[in-house]
Parts: sequence; structure tokens; C-alpha cells
Amino acid sequence: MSVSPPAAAMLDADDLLALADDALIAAQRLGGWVSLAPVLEEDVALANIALDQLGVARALLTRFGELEGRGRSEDDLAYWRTPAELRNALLVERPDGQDFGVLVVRLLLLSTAQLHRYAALRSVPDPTVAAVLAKAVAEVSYHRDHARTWLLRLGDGTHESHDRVQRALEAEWPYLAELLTPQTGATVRGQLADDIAAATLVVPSEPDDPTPYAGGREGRHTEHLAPLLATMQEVARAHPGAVW
Amino acid sequence: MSVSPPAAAMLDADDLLALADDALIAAQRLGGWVSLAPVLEEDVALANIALDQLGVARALLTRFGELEGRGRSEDDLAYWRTPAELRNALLVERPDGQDFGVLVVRLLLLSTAQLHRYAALRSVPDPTVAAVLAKAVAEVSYHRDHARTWLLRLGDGTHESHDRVQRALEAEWPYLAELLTPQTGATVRGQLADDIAAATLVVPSEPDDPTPYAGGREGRHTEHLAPLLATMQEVARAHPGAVW
Amino acid sequence: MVTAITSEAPREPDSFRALLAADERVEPRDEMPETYRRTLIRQIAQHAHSEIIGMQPEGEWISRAPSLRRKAILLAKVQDEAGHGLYLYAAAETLGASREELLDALHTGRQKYSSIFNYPTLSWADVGAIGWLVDGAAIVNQVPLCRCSFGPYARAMVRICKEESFHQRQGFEILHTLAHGTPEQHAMAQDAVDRWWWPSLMMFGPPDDASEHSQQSMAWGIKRFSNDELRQRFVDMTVPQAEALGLTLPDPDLRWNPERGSFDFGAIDFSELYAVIRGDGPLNRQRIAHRVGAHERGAWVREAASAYEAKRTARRAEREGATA
Amino acid sequence: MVTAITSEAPREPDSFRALLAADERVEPRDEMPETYRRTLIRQIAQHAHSEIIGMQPEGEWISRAPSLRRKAILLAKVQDEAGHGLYLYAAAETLGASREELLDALHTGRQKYSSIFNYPTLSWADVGAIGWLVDGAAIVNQVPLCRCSFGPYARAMVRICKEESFHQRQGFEILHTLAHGTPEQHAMAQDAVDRWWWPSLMMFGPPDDASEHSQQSMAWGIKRFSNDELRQRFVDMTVPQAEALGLTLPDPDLRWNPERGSFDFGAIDFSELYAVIRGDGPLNRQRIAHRVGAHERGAWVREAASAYEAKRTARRAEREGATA
Repeated sequence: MSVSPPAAAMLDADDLLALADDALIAAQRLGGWVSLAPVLEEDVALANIALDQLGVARALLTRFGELEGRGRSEDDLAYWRTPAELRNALLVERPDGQDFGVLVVRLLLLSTAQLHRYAALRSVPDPTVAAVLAKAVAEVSYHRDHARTWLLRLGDGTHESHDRVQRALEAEWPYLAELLTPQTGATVRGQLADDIAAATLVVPSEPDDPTPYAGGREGRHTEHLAPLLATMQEVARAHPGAVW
Repeated sequence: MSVSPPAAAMLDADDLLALADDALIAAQRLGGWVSLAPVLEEDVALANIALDQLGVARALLTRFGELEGRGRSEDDLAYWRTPAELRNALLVERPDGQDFGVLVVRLLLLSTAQLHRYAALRSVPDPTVAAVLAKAVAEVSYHRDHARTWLLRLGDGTHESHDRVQRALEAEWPYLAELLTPQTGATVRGQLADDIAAATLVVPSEPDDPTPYAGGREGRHTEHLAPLLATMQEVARAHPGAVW
Repeated sequence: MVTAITSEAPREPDSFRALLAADERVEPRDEMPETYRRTLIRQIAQHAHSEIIGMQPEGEWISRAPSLRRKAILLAKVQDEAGHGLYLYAAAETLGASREELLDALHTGRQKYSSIFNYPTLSWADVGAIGWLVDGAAIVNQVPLCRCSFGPYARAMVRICKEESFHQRQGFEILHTLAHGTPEQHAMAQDAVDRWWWPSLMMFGPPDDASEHSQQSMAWGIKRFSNDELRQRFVDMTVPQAEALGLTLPDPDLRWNPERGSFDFGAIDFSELYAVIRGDGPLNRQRIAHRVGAHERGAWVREAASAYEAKRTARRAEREGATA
Repeated sequence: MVTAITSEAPREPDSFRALLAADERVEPRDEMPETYRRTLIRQIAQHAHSEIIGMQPEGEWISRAPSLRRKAILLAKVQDEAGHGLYLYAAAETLGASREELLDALHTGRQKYSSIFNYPTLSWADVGAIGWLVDGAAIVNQVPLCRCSFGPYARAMVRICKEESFHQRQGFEILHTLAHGTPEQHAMAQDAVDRWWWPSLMMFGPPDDASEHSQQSMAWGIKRFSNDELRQRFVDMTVPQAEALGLTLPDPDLRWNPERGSFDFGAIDFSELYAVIRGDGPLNRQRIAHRVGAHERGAWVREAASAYEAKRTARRAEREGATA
């Protein structure tokens, strides 16, 4: 698989948190799919992908906490921040209405963006982060393959599946931009265009106004993040200071 | 409307809390329907019913807190108890899947049971509780009329609506028992049987084993109460000690 | 559209002109120009749609209101909004537009609702900010409509305005409590005001020099003041209230102008307004999907109600036939 | 059923009898009595169904796990359960029963799953209690199945048992942390154990004198120990672990019997077991509705996958034809 060449890799604390939160919230949404997949093999695969994303989230949150120097653990960061303190892109927090087509499209966009971002950052000076991302490149490359295989099946399957996945693509596409950087944007868009064409689907046009599709990096989220966090944080917050 | 005759009215603290929690959780579920009703008039009616139930819940929780003497306010009781500390019957905590037939059936069972319970308790020695329930009798009598009218329309409407509301009746019926007392049971069941017959529907048979349909009065709830409370308590619990 | 209206203007019936000249109310049975009727239907429908779509962003918070008292107040408020929708659809029906047809126009995007509801409601403080600013702006917009030339609309507005001012006070009270609460509550209130201030200014529509429909609506007594006049009135009303709240309005150019006897304020980024109005944003889609979903899930209920009504009518006719 | 099996027993093929006598494995291509095949399909299917229905009560808590480490462990556990379901459906397929057909039997209630999953999962501590007690009981039940006479089932069980013992240890660890945590956490753990203890004892089935299928299954090498023997083994294994946890098992009659070298325990209320097994309870309906809902919502996906496969095969055939 071709990935962007390593370049002068830059990663500040905000970027680190953004990557961690993308993975954290993606894992949370994916975890909600377990026992709801269309075939049993897919329950296994989605749990696996959720586990990978969660693993990256935990490692990066831990590292962020160390660098921040305020003594916050991965759990302090996951369970005790408010929605406005999270830095994930909007794509991962949106509910999917238990629609497998939406799940597939969203996973394809996320994993392709993550793949090239992680690959570009494998050479950051921070050895912990570099090691986490080097391992994660292999994982998200698998996630991408998995999503792409499903995109093919759905896009080139039945009329119904073609229409459904095209509609999902139209709905999710505007959120892609927030996951890209100047360094990765062209490669990611190029690969996705190839995937979409191979699946006999059409690349959606860009929104006239991209503003409402981004904001997570500055803590401006959709109405959906607060309920997601309320569920995730419910038990932990009912027992402040407890160990689990 | 005929209601059970006032008799030697007994009401201990547990009963008071049970009545309060039935109304509280019913109001919470009804509040979730606003903007989702099949016609706009029904959005108004459901909000109205939710408000009535909430009003009773607030008054009874406040009174329970006074009698308990531990200084707990209505909000302490609503926002800071755990699921096992709630005493509502299981009927009111079950999700309705946004199915209006389920809503109607559940409201009919609840309001009929409440009507006769409240009527019987209007003569309790506690003047606060007696006054609250005297007012509430008129309110739940309206709720009952409202639900009954819809039961007629759905039962004697189309084939589809007949089947759907009969199915809802089968699903909810076993939960009725937990709302009844020896004093009210026969009257409530009699009235409901009349309503059901008038709507060209069939009274469901009793479950072979009633155990799994009760337990709320002892704090044994379904899996659905914890998420309901998590949503309800989310904001309040994020700000301990705050005033709203 | 402007051209069409202008070119038709001369064909106004005399009785209609006389009513307007005397500042009396046009009633449904009075003669009126077709464009007057259509303009009113469009405006009343958009207003009704705004009430029912407006239930959604606040409705989300009924389940999460942080005290039972606030939950009750919010439930009552959202109930009022449904009620306002009912009055307004009824007013539109007097002009010959059925509620079903108007709802269909909303669901298919042919008619709009106020774009203010395409901003997300992110915290409990947003419920306060919507009450204080959005309902505040609505009142300023609507009070003059209580004297609108079309009787049913004017009468609906009288009722609505009374309730709206109640809502506005409740919103103010929510923010006041937050602003004087914990530091986190204060920050939540300030954040909400920061996000809602500019959108609420945009609720008065484009600046007067860019407003398409205003002139004809003025002549017809549907509109009494220009967009910019109403906006200024809102700013003048709101700035002292913000001070009373101890919250800052996010406009560094906001200052008292003793010569004008009004507050000056910064330039509004209307390009954002137009983007939101175009209605291709994700929240617009979400609001309409919510509405259409509820409508579709309710189809079997509406069908049952009609079938039941039909059976009842038939049975009554049968009984009456039998006893006749 | 018992009569039918007994009357057919003499018709067992010699090769089959020889394999059993030598305690060797029967493989799918070996000759076997039809009732042996049907008994195994029923048992393996019920086991597979239990794995996939068992994902639900714990799956609910993936979203709410109180630490990220616990969330990861729970995700991995529920994933294992899906994997176990896959092995087991595959084992049943070697006997000629398709997964589709078995799932249909589950969805329509013709086949059952373990009734333990018809108890609600009310708190985070339940995740611990399920791991410790339910998986603990499952292991005691399943370890002998690793020597089951049917090869594919025995081999699936070897893999499954290894993972289950891992899950059991994780459940124990969750409860241990809670039991040594805050008073609220301790109470939560005790409450969960109070609710799960008796149901887990019932997982071994009715008492030996009331068990219908046991004798034939013993003779066929599908079952190695009686229900009561396995139950006793579980109790003897679990009581010392409860002491190590600092939690109480809700049975006042539980005490060490030095003569038997085992723990005595109170009488089990089997009427409750039968009520739950009958499967007309609300949680049974909820679990099946969840499963059927997911299956139906996934129908278009499965259709698309088949259509795509068919197209691909056709295209390959065309290409090969063209180049031939």
C-alpha cells in the first residue's frame, strides 16, 4: 500500500489530542455496533477495529497527559472532560442510525485519513508517539481495506445498496475535510476517489459552505457529542475518585 | 366517572415514593415525545400530560423529603438517587420505541391505575398529600379519557392499527399488576376490560409467571432505567452543588 | 417576484384599498389581491413551520433539564410552541391553504423555517440564550404584527406575543442564575451568549437596502417597520439586559451613541446568514429528517383516526336512517 | 423423545459403536445414527445461540465501562463470544445444518439459548458477576465437552474453554476491585452476586432425577458428568473464590461438609428456572427482538454481498472464457 512519504513531521499537543479523540470517539461509536452487525463475522471485525482505535486513543491520551504535566491519566481525559474540551473531528461523533452503509463510508473516510496522517507522523521526535503510530499504521491500513471491501460490495451490489451507500457518501463527504492536513489532503482524496470509482459510485461535490462541517478541533461540536459522552462517562462520574 | 369509594386510606413513606416515582418516570418518557407526535394537537396534549405527571411527582417528592427528615429536596431525590433507589413500577420505565400504540396503551393502564389509587387516597390524614391527590384525580381522569379515545380510534380504525394496538396491549398488560393494590385491582381491571372491548380489542391473558413484570417497588428494575436516569441526571450531576 | 407583485398592484379591489386606508382588518371573506393572499400564506406558514421546528432544539433538553422546576418550565414552553404552530396553521387555513399541504411544503423544502434553528443547542445555557435572545428577537419582530392588516394573523400574534414575552423572561432568568452560579455555570452562559448573539441579530433579515419583499409588505400593512429599525430596537433593548446579567455581548464595536440615542454595533457577516438560509447545512437536514420521520411514523395513526371517524359517521347515519 | 431414542438405539452402525467404545472421535464423514446427529445439532446450536445472545447483556456495558482499560477488556470479551458463535455454527454445519437455518430457528423461537441471558444486567458489577459466575459455570459445563465424542465440537470446545477461563478471571478481577473499592462499589458488587448466584447454579440444568436427555447423551459420549455432579464441582470451586473476594454468597445453608469433602448448599427453586426456560418473559422477547432487528436491518447488506459475489464470479468466468 502506498502511503505519503515521511516528511518533516510536526505534532503539537493540540494535534496529539485531536488524533487521540478521533480514535476515542470512533471506538465509542463502533463499540455500540457489537451484536448489531449484519453478519456475525462483522461483529468480530467491528469489535476488532474498535479495539484498535481504542488502543491508539489510550496510548495517545496517556502521552498527552504526560506531556501536559498536570497529572491527568487516560481515564481523567476520557471521563472528566466536557464536550467543549474534546478535539475530535465531527465525522466520528455523528450517530449512524444503525445504518451499515453509513458505518462503512465513515470508516473508509476516517481510516484513509488516519493512515496517511499516522504514516507522516511516524518520524516525529517523540519516540512514544512514533512507536504508537508506527504500529497503528498497520492497523488502520487493515481498517481501510475492510471498509473498502464493503464499499465495493455495497456500491457494486444491488440497486438498493448502491443507492444507500451513495446517499451515505453524500452525507459524510463534507466532514472529510476536517480530518485532512495540507500534507495528506491530496493523497487521501486521490485514494478515496479511486475507491469510490471502483465501487461504481460518484465522488460527491464539496459543500458550498464548509463551515458547519468542522469545528471539533476547536471544541465546537454537534448536538450529538454531549449525549455520547453522557453515556460513556455515566458510571465513572457516579463514583468520583473510585478505581475500576 | 365512577371511581373507587374512599375507604380507610393508608399511605406509608414507601407508597408515597412509589407514586412519586411512577409520575416522575412517566413524565420523563412523555417529555421525550414532544415534537415526535403523529399530529401537532397530540404534541400539545402529550406535553400537557407530561406536565401534570411532573407536577404530581414534584409535590410528592417534596413531601416525601419533608417526612423523611433528611433534608432532601425534590431535586435531590430526582437527580441524586441510583436506579436501585427508585420505586417506580416497571411499566413506566420501558422504552416505547417511538410507537404511538405502545404510548397509548401504557398511558391508559397507568392513568386508570393512578385514578383509582389517587381517589382512594384523597382521604389520607396528611393534608398536603390529600390536596395534591385530590387535584391529581381530575388530571389523570383527563389522561385516561385521552388514552381511551385513542384506544378506540386505533382499535376500531384500520386493520393495521387494530393489530398494532392489540400487540402493544399484549406486551404491556403483564406490567399492569404492579400498579394495582388489593383495593383498586378489581375496579381498574373492570374498567380496562370495558375500554378494551369497546375498542374491539381483546383483554390479554395473564402471564404464567408474573415475577419478571414486577420488582420496581423493591428497586429491582429493568435494564432500561439506568440509561433513562443517566440522561435525566447528566447536567445536574456534572455540577454538584450548583443551583439552576 | 418583486416585479410580479408590482405589476399586479393596480388590480387591488376598492374594498381592500378602503380597509387598508382606514387601518382596519382584512377578514378571510373580504376581497383581497391574490398576491396579498399568497404573500400572507407564505409568511404565516414560514412562521408556523418555525414554531414547530423550533420545538426540536429545546425539546432535546427537556430530558436533561437540571432541575424539575426548569424541566416543567421548558415543557410548558415547548408546548406553547406547538400551540403557536396550531394557531398559525389555522390562520393560514382561513386563506385556503390546508395544514397538510403546508406541512408537505416544509417536508420537501419548498417552504422554509427560521434559519436560527439551524444552529446547534450545545449546553443547558443554550436553552437560556434561546429564550432570552431568540425569543427576544421574535417578540420585537412580532409585536408590530399584532396590528397586521390580516385579522386572523393579527389576532394569533396577540396571543403568541403574550406567551413569548413570558418565555423571554424565563430565558433571562436561566442565564441570570447561571451567570451568578459556579464559575463553570458562568462560563457556560457566556459561551452560549457568544454563540447566539450574532445569529439572533440576523433574525431580522438582510439590511434594508437588500430586502426584497419589504416595500410591498409595508404598503399592505403586513410589515410596519424595516428590518434595520427592528434590529436596532432589539439591540437597544438587549444591551442593558446583558449588563444586568453580568454577561458580555461578543461585539467590540458595541457602544452607546448619545446623538442617535441608540447603541452602535459592529457589522454583521451576512454571508453566514445567506449560507444558513440556503438550508443545505447538516442541521437543516437533521431537523427536517426528524420532522419527516415523526410524520411518517405517525401515518398509521392518522389513517386509523380517519377510518374511525368515517366508521362513526356511517354508523350514526345508519342509526338515524333506522330511526327515521 | 426418550422413548424414540431408546427404540432406535439398536440401529447404531457398528463403526459408530466401535469409535465410541475406543473413546475415539466421530468425524463428520463417519456413519452415525440420525438421532445422534440431531441431538448434537440441537445442543451445538443452542450453545452457539447462547454465545451470540450472550453478547447483548454485556454489550450494553461496552459504551458505559468506567475505565478505558475495562472497556478494551470487555470489547475483547464480547468479540470472543462472537468468535465462539462462529466456531460453533461451523461445527453444526459439518452435521449438515446451515447457519441460516439455525439462526432462523433461534429467531422464531424453535431453538433456545441459555436462559441465563434472560436476567437483566443492571450495573457495572453485573459484568463482573457474569464473568465470574456465568463464565465460571460455563467452563465447568464445557471442560468435559473438550472430550466429546464428536470431533468438530470437541475441538471447538478446546479453543472456547481456553478463552472462557480468561474471561472468568477478568470477571473475578472486576469484582475484586469493586469489593475492595468504595463502600458504594462494594455494595454494587455484593448486589450483583446476590442476583447472579442462584441463576448460575441453575445453568447446570434440572436435578439428575428430572433430566430427560442425560442418559442417552452419556452413552453417546456427549455428556460425561451428570448435572448435579457438575453443579457440585462449580460450588466447590466458587465458594473459596467468594471468600477471597470478601463477598457473601446468598445461601444461608452453604457450609463445608467434611464427610463429603464438598460444600453443602440450599435447595434450588427450580420452578423459577422452568419459568425462565419457557422463555415467555419480557427479557426473552427483548433479546430476540434485538437479534431479529439487527438481522432484518442487515438484510440489504447480505443481499448486496451475494449480488456482488455473483457478479464477480460471472465476470471471472467471462474473462476466463475470453482468454481460453
